[in-house]
Amino acid sequence: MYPTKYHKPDSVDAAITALSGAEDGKFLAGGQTLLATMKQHLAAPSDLVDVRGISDLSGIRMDGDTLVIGAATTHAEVAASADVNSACPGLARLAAGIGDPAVRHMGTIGGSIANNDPAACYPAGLLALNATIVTNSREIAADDFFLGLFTTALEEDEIITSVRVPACAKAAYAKFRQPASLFALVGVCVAQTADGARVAITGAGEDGVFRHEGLEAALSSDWSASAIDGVEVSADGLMSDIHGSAAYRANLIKVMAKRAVAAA
Amino acid sequence: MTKISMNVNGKAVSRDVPDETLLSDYLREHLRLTGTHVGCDTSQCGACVVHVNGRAVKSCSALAASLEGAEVTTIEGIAQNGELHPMQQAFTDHHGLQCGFCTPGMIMTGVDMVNRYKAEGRDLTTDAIRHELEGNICRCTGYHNIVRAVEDAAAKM
Amino acid sequence: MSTGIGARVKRKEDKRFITGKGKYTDDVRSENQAYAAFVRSPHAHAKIKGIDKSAALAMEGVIDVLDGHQLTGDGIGNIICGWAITSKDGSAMNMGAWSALATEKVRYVGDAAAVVIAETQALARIAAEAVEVDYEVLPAVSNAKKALADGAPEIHDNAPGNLIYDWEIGEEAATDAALSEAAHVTEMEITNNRLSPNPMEPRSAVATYDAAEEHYTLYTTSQNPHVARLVLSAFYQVAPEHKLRVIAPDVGGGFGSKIYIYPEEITCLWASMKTNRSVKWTSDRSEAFITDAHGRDHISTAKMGFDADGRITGFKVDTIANFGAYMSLFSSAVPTYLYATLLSGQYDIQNIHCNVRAVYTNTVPVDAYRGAGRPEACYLIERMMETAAREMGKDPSELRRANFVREFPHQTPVIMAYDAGDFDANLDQAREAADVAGFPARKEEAAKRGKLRGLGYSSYIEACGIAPSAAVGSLGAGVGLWESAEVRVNPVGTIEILTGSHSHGQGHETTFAQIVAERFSIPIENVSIVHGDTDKVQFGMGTYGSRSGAVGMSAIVKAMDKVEAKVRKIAAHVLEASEDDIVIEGGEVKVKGTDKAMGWHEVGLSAYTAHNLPPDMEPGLKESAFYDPANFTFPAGAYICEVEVDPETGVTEIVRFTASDDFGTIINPMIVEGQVHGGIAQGIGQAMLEQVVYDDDGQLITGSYMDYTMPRAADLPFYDVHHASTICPNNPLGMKGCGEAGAIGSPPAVINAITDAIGSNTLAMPATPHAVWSALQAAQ
Amino acid sequence: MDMTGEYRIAAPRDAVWAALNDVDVLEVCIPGCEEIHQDSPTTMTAKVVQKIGPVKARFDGAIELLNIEAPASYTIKGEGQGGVAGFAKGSADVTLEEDGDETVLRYEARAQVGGKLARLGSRLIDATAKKVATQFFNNFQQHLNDPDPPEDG
Repeated sequence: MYPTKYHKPDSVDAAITALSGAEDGKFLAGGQTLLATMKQHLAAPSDLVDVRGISDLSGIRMDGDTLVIGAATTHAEVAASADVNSACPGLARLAAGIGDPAVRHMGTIGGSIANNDPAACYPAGLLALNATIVTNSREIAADDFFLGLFTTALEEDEIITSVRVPACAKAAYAKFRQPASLFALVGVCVAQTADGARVAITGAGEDGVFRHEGLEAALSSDWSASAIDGVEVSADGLMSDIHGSAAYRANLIKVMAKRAVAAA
Repeated sequence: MTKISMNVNGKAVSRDVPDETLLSDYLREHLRLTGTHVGCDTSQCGACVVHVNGRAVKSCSALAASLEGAEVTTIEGIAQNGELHPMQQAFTDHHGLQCGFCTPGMIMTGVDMVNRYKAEGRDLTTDAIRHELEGNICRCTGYHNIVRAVEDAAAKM
Repeated sequence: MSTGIGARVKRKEDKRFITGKGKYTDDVRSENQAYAAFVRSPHAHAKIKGIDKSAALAMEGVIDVLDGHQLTGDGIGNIICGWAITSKDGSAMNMGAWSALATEKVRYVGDAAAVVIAETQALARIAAEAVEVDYEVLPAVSNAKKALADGAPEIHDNAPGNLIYDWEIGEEAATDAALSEAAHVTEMEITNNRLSPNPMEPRSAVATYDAAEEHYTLYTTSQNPHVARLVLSAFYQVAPEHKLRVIAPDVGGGFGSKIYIYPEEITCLWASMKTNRSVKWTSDRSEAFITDAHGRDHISTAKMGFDADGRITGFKVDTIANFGAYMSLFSSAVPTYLYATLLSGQYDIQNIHCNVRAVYTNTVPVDAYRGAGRPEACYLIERMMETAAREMGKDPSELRRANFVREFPHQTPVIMAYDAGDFDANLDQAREAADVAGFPARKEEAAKRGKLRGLGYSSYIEACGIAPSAAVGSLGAGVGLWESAEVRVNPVGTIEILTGSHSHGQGHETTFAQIVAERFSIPIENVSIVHGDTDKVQFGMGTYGSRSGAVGMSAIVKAMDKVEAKVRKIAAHVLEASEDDIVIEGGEVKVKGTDKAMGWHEVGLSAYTAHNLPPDMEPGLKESAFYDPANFTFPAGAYICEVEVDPETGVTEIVRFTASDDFGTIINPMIVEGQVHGGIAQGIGQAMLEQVVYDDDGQLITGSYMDYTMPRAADLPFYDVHHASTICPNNPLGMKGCGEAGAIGSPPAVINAITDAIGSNTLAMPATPHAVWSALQAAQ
Repeated sequence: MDMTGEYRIAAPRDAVWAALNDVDVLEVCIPGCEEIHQDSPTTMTAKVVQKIGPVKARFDGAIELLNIEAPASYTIKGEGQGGVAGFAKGSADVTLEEDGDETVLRYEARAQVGGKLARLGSRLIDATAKKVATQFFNNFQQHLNDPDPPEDG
C-alpha cells in the first residue's frame, strides 16, 4: 500500500474537518472494498478518515414504523437485529447474504451504499424498500441517491449518518451470485409498499442499480410469481461479461424476481 | 507511524507502525505471528482470518490502526493450557488439512461459525457449514473433510 | 493401534499446521533482509526500447534496480525446457530464448523487464512502478489456433509461425484405414480449458549470499529443491552446485506449479549477490495469476471409429497445445509423452494416431498442472466414448466394457504397456455404489421438481511414477526419474528417513513413517522424515506425477532392505545364531523359536559402539538406495457423477459423486481418500468453474479471485470414494499412486452427466451456469 | 467492445465539424479531462482522470484525428497510459449528416484496456467504456446546444 494517514474522529464535524484538511482524503467505513483497492495500488488516498468512531453513526432503532440504521452498522448487525427482523425481515436476509461471514463482520451499510458498486446488494434493497438516506446535511430518497455506476448524490464531504427504511413485511431479495466474486450477477429485491410494488435490480444494469417498471406494474396488480411470467425483460442496457451475457442476465432478472416474490 | 496497542492472544502488545499497516502485516511482520497467512489480495481466500473482539474478520482487510485497543485472537492463541481447541483437534482427527496453508483461517472461521450458531440457537447442518465457509478457499482437500471436522467440533464445543 | 500399511494413522505433521507453527518460505526472515519487486509488462508483446531507472533509484530506501542486460551480462543463463521433443520431420524443437529478466522483448503480460531491491516490500513495489520502461507495443496473439494462422505475430525469431514442434505418435495410415472402414465414426472438437493452479500459498523466495564463503542459500516454494539446485547451477550458472543450498520448507500446495524454476528465484539469487543483501520476494495472488505456469489449454479434433459390435477400430487425434510465451521446464513433455501415450485409455485399440503441434502465444507459459497431459487424454477419450454411446444408442458403460483391456500386460500402440488392472471391477463397484439402477426413478422424481437429472461416466487410466530413467532418456528427458532415500538408524534406535520426495500436503511424514515403523517394528513416533533441504538430503527428484509412493517409498524400501540385512548380521553375530533365523518383531530382533532377543535399540547401539561386530563389518547403521522403476504404474478407476440442472438458471448441482479407484497397495486410506477428494475437487473446478481467459490482445481478464472461480465448499459435494485394487507388479510395495487420479478422472464424468441431463452435447468446460443455460437455449 | 450512438444536434454541420476539431471543445467534453494541448492540427496530448468507484487512475494520453473527410466524418483515437493501473485505448468513427439546420451525429466506438485494469476490473470495462463514450457525446451535444460549458462527468 502507498503511505496514508489514518484519522479516527469522534464526531461528524471532526470527520469533515479531517477530510477537508486532506490533500486527497477518503472516508473509510468497513474498508472491505477500499482497502482491497488500495492493496492493488489502484487507489492512493492521502488520508483515511474512519467514520466508525462516530457514535451517532452506530445502532439500529425504530422510529415509529421506520427502521433507522446507523451508517456504520455492519452487515452482520443488520442481519441479526431483532428490529430489522421484525420490521423488514427481507432486509435482514439480504444483509445475511452479503459477502461472507468475515466480510459481514466488517462491511457497513453506509460504506456499501456510498460506494454504489453496480453488483452490490444494499442498493437494490434500499431502492426497492423506498428507503431514505440521511446525511449530515440532508435526507435523500433512494430514488434520488443512486445515480449510476459507482455514482451517488453524495457530495465529496458529505457523510451518510443513517438509513431510514419504512417497515415492510412483504419484501425479499433473491441473488444469483457471480460464481467467482460472489457479488450479485443479478440481484432482485421486491417490496410491496404503500405505493405499490417496487422492484430494484442490481448486478445487471450497465449503469448500476435500477428499478424495473414492467415488473413493478405486474406485481402491483398481482403480487404473485406467476404475474411475472408475462413481463418482458429486455437485455438492452444490461451488462455482458465472461460470467453472463446480457440475455442471460435478462433471464435471471425474471427468475430471481419470481423467487423473491415467492420468498417474500 | 502510529503506536498501535492491542491485546493479542491474551497479551498486551504495542508497536509503532505506519498508518497503512494491515492487521495481517501487523501480526506477521511486526509481532512475528506467522500462523496467519495471506493467500490472496482481493479478500476472498480467508487464509488470514483472525478474531477481533470475538468475531471472525479478514486481517488483510482491516487496518491495524483502526483496531487500537482491540482483543485479537489468532491461530496461535486458541489452544488453552497445552490442550488443542476442539476445532484444531477435529481438523487433525478428520484429515481436514493437507498443505496446511489455509488451515489457520479455516479453523478460526470454524470456531466463529460454531460460536455464532450456538449463541443464536441455530442448527449447524453440513449445508450451513458449506455456506459459512464461502469466505475460505482450500485447494487441497476438496472440503469434504473440512466440513466433517467442523461438524465434529461443533458437537464438542 | 496399528500404524502399519493399511492403517488410518492421523498425520504426524498436523500439529504444527493446526497451531500456526508451520514454517513456510514467507515466514523466513533473514538478517539484513531486503525485498524484491518486479517491473512487469502490461503489454502482451512489446519491444523494450529503454529503461529509465532514475526515479526509482532516487527513492530513499531503494537499494538497486537491476535489468535483463545486467543479468545476462553476468552470465546468468536462459531458462530451459528439460525435455527435448523431435518433430516428425526430424527437426529439433524451436525453443526461444527466455531470460529471467527480459532484454529485447517482453512476450506476455507479466513478463519482467527489471527488478527493484528495496528496504521494505511496500517500498519495492512503489519503486517498481517508478521504473519507466519504454515499450514499443507489438501485435499480440493469445489463441493457439490463431497463432498458427498465416500472418500471426511471431513471438520468437527461431520459431517460424510460432510452431515449437509438430510431433506424431502411432500409425497414421493404419488408423485412417480403420476409420474409413468403420461402421460408425464419432467426431468431435474438444477444448481443454486453460487453468491456473492456485496453490493457496503464493510462491516465494528468500535468497541469501554469503560473500565470505561465496555461498548461496535459497528458501523457496518448491516441489523439488534438488532439481531446482541442479538447474540453477548447471543451466543458469547462478552458483556452483556445491555453493548453493536450496531449502523448500513447508510448502503450501503445488499441484505442479511449484516444480519449475521460475525467473523470480533466479533473479533473487543473483540480486542477493549483486546487492550483498538477503533478497526476499513473495508473490501476491494477482502476481501469481500472471507468473505461475498455467495448465492444459488444448484444442483437439478427434475421430473414433467403431465396428458394428461397438468395438473401437481406430482413434485419430489432432491436437494444438498452447505453450504460452516461453517453454517452461516440462512443458514439451505434457502434450506428448504424458498425453498422447495415454490415448488408448482403458480400451484395447489397435490403431491410434495423434499429431500434436505445440505453439507459442503471448500468454503465461503453460506447463504441468495436476494430472499433466493425462486429464487432457482422459477427457478426450471419455467424452468420445460417452458421445459415441449416445450416437449408437448403446449404454455408455456397456460400450466401455465392450472395449476394456482384460489381459495384462497389454501393449498399446502408443508406447505404454499396462501392467495390471481390473477395469470391470472398478466399473462394477462404482455402479453399485452410485446406485445406477435407481437412477431412472431419481430422474423422474427430479423432473417433478422441474430439475434435469443426468448421469455420466468416466473410466480413466493414467501413467504415474514417471520412469524408468533409461526409457525417458531415450524419449528426450533431460534427467533420470528415479528417487533416492537414506535410512539412518540412530544409536538409540530412532530412525531418520532422508528422502528426495517432497511433501507439500501429501502427508509423507506419516505414510513414509508407517512403512518404516512396520518394517522395523518400532513406534511410529520414533521415525522422522527429513526432506526438502539439499544440505540434508543428498539428491532427489521431488514430488510430481503421483510418484512419491511408487518411486519415493520404493527407494526407502530398498534402503531398508540393506539396513535389515546388516541388522540381521549384527543380531546373528551377537546372539550367536544364523542370519536366516533372525526375525524383527515386537520391537525386538529375535532368534526364531528361542527366547534370545535384542531390543531394536540395542542393535542400533551395537552398530555404533562397534565393540562386537562381525569381522570386516563397518560400524554404523545407515544405508541409502536409489530406486529406478521398471515401468510406469497405471492407476485406473471408474467415476460416476450425477447432477441436477436447474433449467431456469443453468445451475448444476452435483448430487452424487462416486469413485472407484485402483491405486494398488494403499498405505494410509485416510490420506489416500484425502488425495482423491482434492483431485476430484480440482477436476470439478475445471469442469464447472475455472477458466483462464485472455482477450485477443493477450490481456488476462481473469486476474484475481473476482473472476477466476475457485471451487468453494458450497460448490462441491461429499465424495463417495471406494477402492478396488490390483497390485502393481513392478515395485516392491505394489503401489500405483493416487495424487492426480481425481483431477484426471472427474472432468469427463461431470460433463457427461451435465450433457446427459440437458440433452445437448455441445457444452465446453467450464460448464458454468451461463454456459449450461446457453446450451439449453440453443437446443430449444 | 463496440458501442454506437446517434445524436441530433441543433446546429449546422459546419459548426458541429468545427467543434469536433476544436481542442477547447474537446477539453470540456472529454470526461475527466484535466488538461489538453494541441501538438498539431490532428494530434493532442491530454491528462485525463477516470474514477471507477474507489479506483482512481490518471492517464497520460495522446489523441489523434484520422480518416478526416471534412466536414462529414473522422476517426478520433485516444490512447492513455495509466501508470500502475495499465492503459486504455479507444477510438470512435464519427459521421455527421446534414438534416436541415440540424446535424445528426453518429458514432461507432471501440475501447480496450490493458494491465491491472483488465485483470482486476474486467466486469467494469464495458460499462465504463460505454459511460465514457456516452458522456463525451452527451457533453458535446450539450455544449453545442448550450453556450455554458457542461460539467465534467
